[in-house]
Amino acid sequence: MNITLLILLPLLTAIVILLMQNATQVKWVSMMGATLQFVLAFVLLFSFYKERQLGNTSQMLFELKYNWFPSWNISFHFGVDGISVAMIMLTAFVVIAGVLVSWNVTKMTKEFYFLLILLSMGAYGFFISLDLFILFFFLEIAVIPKYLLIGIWGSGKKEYSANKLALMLMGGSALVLVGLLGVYFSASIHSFDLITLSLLHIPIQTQLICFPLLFVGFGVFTALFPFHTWVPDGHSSAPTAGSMFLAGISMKLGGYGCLRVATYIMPEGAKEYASIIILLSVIAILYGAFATMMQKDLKYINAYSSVSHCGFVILGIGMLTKTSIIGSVMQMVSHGLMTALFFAVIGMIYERTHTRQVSEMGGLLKRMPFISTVLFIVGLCSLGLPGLSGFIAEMTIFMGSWQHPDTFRRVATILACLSIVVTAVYILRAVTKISMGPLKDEFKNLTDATWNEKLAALILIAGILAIGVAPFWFNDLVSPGAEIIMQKISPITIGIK
Amino acid sequence: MPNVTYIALIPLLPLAAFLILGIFGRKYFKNTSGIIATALLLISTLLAVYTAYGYFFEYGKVDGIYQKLIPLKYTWLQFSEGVSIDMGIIIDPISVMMLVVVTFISLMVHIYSLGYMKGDDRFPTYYAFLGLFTFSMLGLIISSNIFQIYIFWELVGVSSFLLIGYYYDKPSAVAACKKAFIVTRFADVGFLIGILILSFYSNTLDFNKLIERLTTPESNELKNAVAASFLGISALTWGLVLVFIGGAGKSAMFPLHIWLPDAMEGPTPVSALIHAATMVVAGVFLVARLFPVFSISSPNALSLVGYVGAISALIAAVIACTQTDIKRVLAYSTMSQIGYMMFALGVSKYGGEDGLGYTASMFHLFTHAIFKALLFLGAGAVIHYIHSNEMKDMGGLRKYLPITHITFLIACLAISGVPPFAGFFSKEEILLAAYQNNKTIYWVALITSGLTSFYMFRLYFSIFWGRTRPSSFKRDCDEVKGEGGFVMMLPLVLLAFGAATAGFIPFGHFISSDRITLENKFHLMFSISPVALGLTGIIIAMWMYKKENNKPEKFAAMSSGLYKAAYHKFYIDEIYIFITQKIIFNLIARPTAWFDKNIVDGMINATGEGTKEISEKIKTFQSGKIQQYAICFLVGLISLALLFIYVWK
Amino acid sequence: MIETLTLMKPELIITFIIFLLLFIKIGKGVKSETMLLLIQVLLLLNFITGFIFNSEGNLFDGMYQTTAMMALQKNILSLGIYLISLLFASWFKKSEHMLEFFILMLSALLGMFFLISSGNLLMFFLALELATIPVAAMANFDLDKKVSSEAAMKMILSSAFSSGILLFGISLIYGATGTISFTELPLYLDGSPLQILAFLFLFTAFAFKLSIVPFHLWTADVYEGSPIAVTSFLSVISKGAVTFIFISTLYKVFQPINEVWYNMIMILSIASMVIGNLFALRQQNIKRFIAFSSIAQVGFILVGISSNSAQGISSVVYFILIYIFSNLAAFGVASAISSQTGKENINDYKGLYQTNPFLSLVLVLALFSLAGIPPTAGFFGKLFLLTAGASKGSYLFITIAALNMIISLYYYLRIVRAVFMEKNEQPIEKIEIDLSAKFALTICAAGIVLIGLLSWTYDYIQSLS
Amino acid sequence: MQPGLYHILFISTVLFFIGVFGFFTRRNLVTMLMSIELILNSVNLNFITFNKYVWPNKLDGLFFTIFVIAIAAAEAAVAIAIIINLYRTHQSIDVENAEEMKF
Repeated sequence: MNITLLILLPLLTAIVILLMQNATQVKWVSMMGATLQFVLAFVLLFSFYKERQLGNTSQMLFELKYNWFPSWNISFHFGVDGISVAMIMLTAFVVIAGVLVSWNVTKMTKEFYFLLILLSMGAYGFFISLDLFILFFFLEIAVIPKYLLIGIWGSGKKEYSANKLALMLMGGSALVLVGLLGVYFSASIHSFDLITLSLLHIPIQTQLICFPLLFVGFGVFTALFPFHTWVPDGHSSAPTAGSMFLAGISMKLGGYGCLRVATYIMPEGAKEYASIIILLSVIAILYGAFATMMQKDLKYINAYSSVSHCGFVILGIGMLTKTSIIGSVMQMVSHGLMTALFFAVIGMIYERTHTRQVSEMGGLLKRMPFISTVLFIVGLCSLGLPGLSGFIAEMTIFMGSWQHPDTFRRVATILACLSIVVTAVYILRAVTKISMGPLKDEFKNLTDATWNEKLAALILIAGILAIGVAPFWFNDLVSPGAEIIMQKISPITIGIK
Repeated sequence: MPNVTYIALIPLLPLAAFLILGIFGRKYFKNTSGIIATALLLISTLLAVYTAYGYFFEYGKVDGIYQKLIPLKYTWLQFSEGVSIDMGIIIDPISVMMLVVVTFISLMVHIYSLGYMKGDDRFPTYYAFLGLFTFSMLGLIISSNIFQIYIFWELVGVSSFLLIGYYYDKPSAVAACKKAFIVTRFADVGFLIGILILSFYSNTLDFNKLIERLTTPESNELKNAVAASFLGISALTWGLVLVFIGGAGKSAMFPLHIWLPDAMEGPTPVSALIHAATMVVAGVFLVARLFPVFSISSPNALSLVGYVGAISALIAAVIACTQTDIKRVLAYSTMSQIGYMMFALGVSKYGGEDGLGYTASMFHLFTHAIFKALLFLGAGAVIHYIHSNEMKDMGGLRKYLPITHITFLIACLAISGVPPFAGFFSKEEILLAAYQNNKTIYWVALITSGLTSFYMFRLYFSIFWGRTRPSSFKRDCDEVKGEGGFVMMLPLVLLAFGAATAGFIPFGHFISSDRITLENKFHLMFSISPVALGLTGIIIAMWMYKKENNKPEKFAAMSSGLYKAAYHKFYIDEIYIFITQKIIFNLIARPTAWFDKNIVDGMINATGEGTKEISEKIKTFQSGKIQQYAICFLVGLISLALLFIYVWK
Repeated sequence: MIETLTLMKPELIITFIIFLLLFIKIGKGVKSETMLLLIQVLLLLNFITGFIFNSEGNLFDGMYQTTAMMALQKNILSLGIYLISLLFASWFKKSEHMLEFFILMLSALLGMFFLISSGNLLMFFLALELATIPVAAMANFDLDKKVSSEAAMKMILSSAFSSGILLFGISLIYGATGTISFTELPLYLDGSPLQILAFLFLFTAFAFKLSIVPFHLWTADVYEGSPIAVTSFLSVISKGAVTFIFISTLYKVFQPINEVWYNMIMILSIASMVIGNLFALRQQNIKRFIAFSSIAQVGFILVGISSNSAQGISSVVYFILIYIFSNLAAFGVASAISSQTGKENINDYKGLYQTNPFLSLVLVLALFSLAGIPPTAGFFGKLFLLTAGASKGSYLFITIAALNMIISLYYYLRIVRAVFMEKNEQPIEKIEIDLSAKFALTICAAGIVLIGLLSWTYDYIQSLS
Repeated sequence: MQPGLYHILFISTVLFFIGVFGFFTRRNLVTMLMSIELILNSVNLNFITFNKYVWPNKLDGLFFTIFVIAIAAAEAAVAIAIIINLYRTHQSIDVENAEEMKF
């Protein structure tokens, strides 16, 4: 199949949205667009499988290359491997759910959906790019819609949060840019092409400079400690769909970049800085978890827990074993689905109770069984219950991390393991406080989820279960991609059995 | 070996019940859900019994050894070469035995709940959760892979959480379910790290391979695992100890037992199923599953199991003597009995006669499941009748609840080890095993045994004898159904039958540490002292509690310090609260949140503010005076000239 | 003779238009709408003819030279002038002295054309003065406004001062090398202190025109005080022209001492970006705001210039092209608002999107382009500048430049925030935009979106440099 | 003693700095303009001197001087016009009165 469809379809949807007259039309057009994306993602998944079954073992499938700026050696080079397919699936899931939960947006509906769809285009473009310039282009495209989504449709100190988010993410992408330029000029052939670069040997001095630039730059997107502070503010101010996109898709851009760009083309740099990465990620995991314990606002709780969960992504990459890398991809997808669902639920609750303070809620299970059940499921997923995706991802990361025999990584893994207790503590505190206990008087007349909310939640839960109950297909999907990354790393990695 | 893949249905049927009732129950099966779940479980139970029959009497035994059969195995998640989570079924004596126990007790509870939970507005949900629990527990039992067992381990944890919190509008229930989940979760991290360690050295997650590699003295895996050490203890021992911590958490061993008494907030049938008969013995089951590794390769870890079990048994028994909530008494009694099972494993050795402890532990697990479920269900009938858990509200109920009274008495006799009831046989074996291997534990066990009969009969006499208290159940005196009808009495009677007769099963024939039939030996002389001690306990309890008097108060006053400490459960809860609230919350979480808000975020904000500040400071350069502009111009020119002509050539 | 005509075609056309306007002025008054339309048509024709009959060669013993690249540069300026004539139509119509304004502006443009084509320092000086002096007069066009005359005074005095410095430098160059021809100069340059001093004098004159820190101080005041049309002319056309000649002078004439100017440019570039951004942070007046932001933009241009390669030239020209569209769009919106309401403050823009969605979108698009946000062309412009600059391999320099993009983003977002997010009790009412202005704004917006995405624009420029 | 190259260069440099100093310190706009003329004249002097003493065969300096004089006149004309207008609006030609725009 032609994977540029993944970019063209959202683009087309966005344009059509602009031409629509009223909010209802806009909603249905976006819904249709999102559904088509969803279908397209599945088509991609199945044709990917088919192609692989037919014995196509090339690294990237459905490759396409159009020259763009020939004088800079820039081209539209697209292609997907299992990792990208997984991320695309994630995006499709989150987009359709995001469109569904925003059904009640009344303020500037057209612009809202336009930005949502634009954001999805950025994400798809990012995930299928094999040219670093294009990748960077799409990375940045996805920043400003977030700023506007938060700033216009947000709540609380939205302007502050929007600014902080935009500036920190731009800061991250500035570092990425410098790193990319360093890589571009390091080799004898000046190229942004990922495949070309991965075949070249980038001088170790360049790697030592560019790897941290790229890793930290992408790391900002994925809430690398200590550059995570945009996460709580940004998520908490964003409108529901905005938070979903932010946590579900946008934070994954960073993780994907860390893996696909930084680690893949500069394995020696990755090795050199591995211990620092691990240190930072373990700090993020524990620190995020402990900070979450003290939060009172639901969105802050989820935002800080995202910091903690995204720490696992970084940890998996930092450990540099095949299993841990697979785990980190799984964690990206799993966290994407889970946190999107969590924000969706928070949005639903907020719409009804008009508060996000955990202490002000109680006993909602009685009035809103569906929403509360979803809240339970997502909470359990977050704390790593088997059968749901979070467990699979975390365990894979732990198993991968444990393959190193050295004490430092052992201790890091054990600390990371301990965080799941802390996670259990804060998740249960919040979830039980909200849905259990005596029902408060002011909540006597609340209603349960509407059709669109139910559909959104069910779609995301389906994704979570698909990975959680049957992880083997996902493992098979991602594993060849991780294998290729590892092939670059393993010749220089000593001491891993 | 015949095709036994139908075993997969045993756990899957309850899962089906969970799914059907969980998704459609509220809408379509409002009243029939109990029947559906029970029917499905009945099929499971029959299948389990059929399996047991087939395994023990037809195909299980080859060359005098019960085989470990793996009729089904799918790779679920491949981690790396050789290391993968496989979803499989293992059939060996303990798993078959457990299948029967779990399905049978679960079935009893299902039936009982038809009466007990009648009229509850979340009836379908209740049965859905029961289904989930049964599924998870059965899955745990038949796990062929250590990670598979961990998965179901977590699932039983969450089902227990859901069921404890079933009465979700009761704040105490909510607190209890959280506590249960978090404490066991904490222990599970130990389990998880243990798995990581074991899998790293054995390079497999499969039970059979793992046990084989870690018990063969000449295997490289074992050598590496023993050679690697951390803090002077070998990696293997670490791994096993950590796995045991997981088991201890689930089985409420000291000091991770604090959740169990609180877990009694759940509906009583649930307590009977989960927190008495099945889930809480998962830890014992886990140690039994890995028993060869414990006993052959790491005796140190095994003796830790023994001591932890013994301490738990004693402490729990002491506490149980002072509690007034009948379910809590039973909860502590459960903990104490599991302690028995644990130390029975701890004192056992591998193979032959030395492995008596193993057999005894499994035997006790079996009998305990029956009589403890019976006790809980009996207590449930009492609570159902009287709407209170407190002993002080009870008394003289034998007239009102005759069947309950009889069955309860049988259960009490069984747990106290009075012959010929079931508990007598299993306990006697345990004490014998302890006597042969570890005298310290033996004495502890003996004392505990006396205490057990004392607190059980204290409970019995307080409920069924003494003065009736009209104030508490005046309104119920004329209630017709009284004991809850057929559905509630049937399980009681069946279980009472089991409690009375299960001891005569020649357990060693079927279950032993090396899976070779062990001949039952009965030591009449040896069993005199425990039985005598048990009877003494009963007599003391009768003397103190049969009639209303002030002896208990006097006695309590006499041993005030010990009594107070035991009454407050030795302040272990308080210690936990201190650690969690004061240390984790106030010393870690709060500073972390503060640090994040003020230091990390502060730094980011300070960068922004600082930029603005500088911008404000330097604004005077743009003075609006054209001559100053020109001066700047010239100064810039001259400094550039100086820089590039003299400094930076 | 024919050769002269074809080679000097752009200059001749502009001269012709100037004279035509002069004659019209002398003759009977024509209605200003018709007049404006005529001028617009003429300028459009000028722009179109820029693409045809282009030839390369030298005239007057090398004093005047032209290449395809120069023709392109001139054409970019022509385009800018055309857009200006469209954008500020309503302001022109109101003004009594529209013709004079165009005569002055076209004279300045003529100066710039000669500037671009200049082949020796004399020509360069003359052209530079021709390009400067009329602008000072233009700055004073709001005759009754105090700020306007103050701006003009600041402009003329400081540019006269900088001409003095420039001339002193030229005299030193002449003294040191004995030649003022661009082709001969490189042969005599050996980096002796006197030559470096002379180069510095010359360099500061460029720096003054480009408003590079610390020679930038006049910029903000002049931009703020002048009418918006003049401000936009100054910030776009004039800056573009000087950049073009600056880069060709550096690359061709001062190539022997490139080590010196590389370091110099690096320092000044960082200074410009930092100072420009820091000042822009707290501006309230939109014109003054754009003035400081354009100082920061010049810092970026210097990054591209520092590369000293063909990529450097093309990326700078490309950036200027984009910059013209972006800046003119921003000024066009600002002028539409200020000519009707007199509001030039950023705070007045609060809630603009609710009343004037078209203007807001164009403004925001322009600002994103200036900030370098994809998919606007500014992103590509900035990125190519940085890429070109990075070829020298100075990570620190590039990192500082990249980080400065964040500060600049902050203040550009301030306006975006005002337009989209903030509430306002008295938002600017619905503004009637002149048809031609609307047309020009649409062209600008289209340019902003398309120039980047259509890569042949860049490749075309690249093929010429 | 014939005045040599360096004498004249010295004078022109002095003249240049006198002009610069005047530009920096004078308050009257017209005087400032005159200071600029001084600068330009020093430049002229430079050109002439270099032409005569250093590069007698290259007449660029001479031509340059002529053009500088012409341009100076043009510049002065525009400047004066602007100053006149400034006087109209400000009622003063003191540079310190024209500092409305700053920061």
